[in-house]
Amino acid sequence: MTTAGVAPHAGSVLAYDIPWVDFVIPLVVKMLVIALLVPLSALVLGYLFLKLLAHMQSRLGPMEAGGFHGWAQLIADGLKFMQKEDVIPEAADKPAFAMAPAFVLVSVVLVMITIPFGPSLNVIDIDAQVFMALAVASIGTIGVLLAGWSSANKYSLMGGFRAAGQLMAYELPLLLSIVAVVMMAQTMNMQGIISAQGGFELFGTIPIPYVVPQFVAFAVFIVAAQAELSQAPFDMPFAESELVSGYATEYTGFRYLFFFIAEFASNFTMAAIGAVLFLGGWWLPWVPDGVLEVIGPFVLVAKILFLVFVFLWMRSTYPRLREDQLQRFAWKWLIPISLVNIGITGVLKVVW
Amino acid sequence: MSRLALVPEEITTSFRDVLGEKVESTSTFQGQAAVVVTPDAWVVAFTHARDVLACDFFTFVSAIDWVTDDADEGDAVEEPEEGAYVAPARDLLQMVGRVSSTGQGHGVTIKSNLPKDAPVIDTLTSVYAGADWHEREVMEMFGISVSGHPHPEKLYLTDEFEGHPLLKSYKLGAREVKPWPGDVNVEEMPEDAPVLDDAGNVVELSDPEVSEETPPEESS
Amino acid sequence: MSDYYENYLTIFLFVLVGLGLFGAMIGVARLLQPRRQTAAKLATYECGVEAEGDWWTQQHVRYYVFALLFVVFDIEAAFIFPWATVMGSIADAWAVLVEMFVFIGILVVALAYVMRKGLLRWM
Amino acid sequence: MAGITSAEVSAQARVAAHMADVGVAVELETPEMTLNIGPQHPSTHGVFRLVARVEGEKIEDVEPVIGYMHRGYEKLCEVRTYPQITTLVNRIDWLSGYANEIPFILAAERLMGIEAPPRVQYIRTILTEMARIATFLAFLGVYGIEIGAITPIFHAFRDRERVLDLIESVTGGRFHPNFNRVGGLLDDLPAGFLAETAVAMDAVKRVCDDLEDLILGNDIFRERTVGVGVIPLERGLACGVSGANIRASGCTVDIRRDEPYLAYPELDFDVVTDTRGDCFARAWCRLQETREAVRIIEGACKALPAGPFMAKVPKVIQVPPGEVYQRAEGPLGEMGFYLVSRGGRIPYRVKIRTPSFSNVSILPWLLEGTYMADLIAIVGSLYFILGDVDR
Repeated sequence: MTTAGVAPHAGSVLAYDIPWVDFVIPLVVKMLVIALLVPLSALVLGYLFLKLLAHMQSRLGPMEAGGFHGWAQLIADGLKFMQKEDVIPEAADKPAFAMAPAFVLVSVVLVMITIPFGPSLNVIDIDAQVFMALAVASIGTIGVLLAGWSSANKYSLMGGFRAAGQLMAYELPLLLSIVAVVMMAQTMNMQGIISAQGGFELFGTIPIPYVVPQFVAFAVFIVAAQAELSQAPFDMPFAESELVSGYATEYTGFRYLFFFIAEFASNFTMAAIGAVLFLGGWWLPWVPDGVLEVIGPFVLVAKILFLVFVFLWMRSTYPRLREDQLQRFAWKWLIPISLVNIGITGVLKVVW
Repeated sequence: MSRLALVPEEITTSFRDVLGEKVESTSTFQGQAAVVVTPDAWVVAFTHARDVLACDFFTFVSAIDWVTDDADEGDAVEEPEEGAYVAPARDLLQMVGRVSSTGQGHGVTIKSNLPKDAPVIDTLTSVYAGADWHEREVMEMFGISVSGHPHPEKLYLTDEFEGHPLLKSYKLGAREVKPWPGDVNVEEMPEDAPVLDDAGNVVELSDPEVSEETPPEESS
Repeated sequence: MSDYYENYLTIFLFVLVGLGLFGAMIGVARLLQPRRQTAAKLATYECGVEAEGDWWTQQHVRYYVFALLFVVFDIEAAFIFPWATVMGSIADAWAVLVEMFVFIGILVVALAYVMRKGLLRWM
Repeated sequence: MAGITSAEVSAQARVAAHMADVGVAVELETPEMTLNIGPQHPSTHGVFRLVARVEGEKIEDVEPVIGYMHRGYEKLCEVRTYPQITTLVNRIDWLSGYANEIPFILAAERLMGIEAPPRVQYIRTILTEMARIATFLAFLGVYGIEIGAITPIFHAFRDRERVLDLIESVTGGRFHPNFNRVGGLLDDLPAGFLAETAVAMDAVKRVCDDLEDLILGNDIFRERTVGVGVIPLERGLACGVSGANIRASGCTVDIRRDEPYLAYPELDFDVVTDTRGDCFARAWCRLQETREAVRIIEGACKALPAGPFMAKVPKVIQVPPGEVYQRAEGPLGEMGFYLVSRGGRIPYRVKIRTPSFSNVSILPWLLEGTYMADLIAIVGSLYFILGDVDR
């Protein structure tokens, strides 16, 4: 590895030009980290989900696997799923059925790389970063629709359509609530938004993240994110009591598990986007940059876990909306509210 | 009984007044009004119960398969007491329906005797919508055809099922193979204790009621 | 290599990471799982009875209506984002703001019209 | 087209075009689809199947298919002695096994002319109401799940367990007590039962408040259930719908008050009614009836008389000839036995009138023209037990 950065003896112009130290090695490391982070975040959040819900429901949740409070429960579940037979129904569109979970997973991976974990810890750093995060998050919708359609099952199809309708309807309030943040920060780059929040000071003295001035946008974001994640009260696509298991009805084994990995990992990424845009990401007030360089990732994860807690709290509390009520809520309330919020933000921005 | 409940005698009288000859018999056994009407007055009787006697609540419709044997005929002759219960003395299928009044609290049992060969009764679905499923059950369980029923399909049993299980002539297969061992437990009275063979099976049953239900063997 | 292409190359490579992750996990699972497929197992699930009729039916037209609405508003969002990024740095701030208000206003009127027409009624 | 002029045709076309203009969203033709819901479905309470013909999301008609659990109890009753039959009737509605025994035992006692001692009447009342609480708490939890709220069921089941423990402490069985005998009970109450009951009833009262907050007070729950699946009183009665289902539609019938049995005439309770007749009203009535049941149990525990737990009955139960219809207010509605005896130890015919059978039979009518999204809310709110439907 020590000689990797130089390699002049290769004699080739191409080999000489490849920026090993600057680009390739960090990239490989990042790829490995992200490849681990996706299943790891799903494991941690899945475990939190089990335990939090259990305690909110006056029970203990997993207690046996691994000894201490059932910490290994999800690992055991994963191993179990690995040994399950992968059944593709006769009537299914087999290639589409087989590849649908991959779309969902790729979508999660791509959202994951847009998140900055520290002042200099980011995989990519592009101008339209927020925009990209939202764009690649939509790839998951395609996977879900594909899964619902290719299963050749009525429940799956209905689940897939419900999911598509819902994800479309709540994509808009999500986008519009983020527009308000972008207007304040004047940039779509996530690092830029974080540093803008560091520089945003109330009365010129108290630095505050955007959650305070943009609390309307934040509320819309939380609700819309909950819907994007298909969690109660917006869990129509899965609606166990109606559609059995929604678009994942025909899935078995590890392919089925991918939907869950993706579900929890996107919980993580969605909370991360929220944490970056509204809670200041890795940034903490009055803490020097050098320290943040070290503790940044932990600060971000703490903020993410807080938002995840909010998501799970909502999930365990509310019953499910009906499909029409869901659409009505998005189109008649969330979208107008976020449009008005953009207007007010614009006026204030200009007046200030 | 609460509020404005009609006494059983009022109910039976009301039926006699309206249906006249069509009422075969009435009874107020156990404080429950029961009228037996001819099959052609079946629907009329229920309409009367609903419209005049305010019996708005449909309880059930079912049937009873009456099979007489020597013991029963003897009983029937012995006690013709006033107000006593008298079981039908001949083989017949009897439709039983019960409706009651939620407002006043009384109820009435309406019956109709049908012959065992080709039993037919009119549907009640036009009077009480809830009769639908009950009549389907009667059709498959007793083989009584309900004329005018909107969906005369089987309710519980599969389409391939043959026979009408609730008829007394339909023997319970499990009892054919082996008499119900539970019968032994209650036979503790010395005078009619059963004789058991070495395997613990009942060799001879002294009670005619029981032997009717669990015939030791029958060539089929 | 410029920074710009580096970033997009990275994105492309991470698509491969996602697919690789998927492939690797499915691959490992394939080594471990049994494969004994029977006709009953491969049948379509419909609550334990044989599936009736064709699963592939037309879905209700309202999905199309909502999809159209979505496209309209999504394009709106695509316009708003760049505007939001630069609005503060343009000299004539009020004009910029009013222009966007007109744009959003047209869409809001359209939304109100659609709502009035009953298109947002699901049933 | 022979008799129609071209002017009429164009007029029709104009009308059609206008209709299309004003009502785009209302109905464009979508082909019908037949959807099986059940027998293996998470929310059918057992093996139950609904064959729904749906157009878009609108239900054209729905046919309930029952009989998956038909166990032929009426036939089996004809070959069993009276004490053996309680074992069967326990299993009709498995959530409230004890409450099922009551009408059968009462029918047998009535024909035999036996009156159970007062203490027995009180104990039977207490246990029946406990079965009612257990059933209703299960309903409130499960209905929450069906509407999509995953938390209430655990709270409901936690305290339901206390009630089941009490039933078990008396009878030895949680679901199938088989505790009644003709003329009395198998045994007296165990020591300390009354004190434990008081504690459990407080817990039930608390969980009722919790459930009211969590489910009935929730806006989304109201949105999903208010005005959905309305059963008009007249139709409901004609179909034989009973219990909380019909009381929610404005009927004030309650057999415990109208045709008193057990110790009910001496106890203080209110008949819960509502006039709205929708899914919400049915759930609300069940919640209130849970509270009333607690009241009955507390009153009965206070007034519990001393005395024997068995009347003087012959060693071999022989029922004299007769026919009687004995009904009781079960948790699910009117549970009745039409008992025909020709003398002897075995009934001649037992017609079991179960509440769920009639309650389910209104489904085709009730679901016609509703939307798929409401189907589960409506089916769940009727609250039937498949054992009770199929017998």
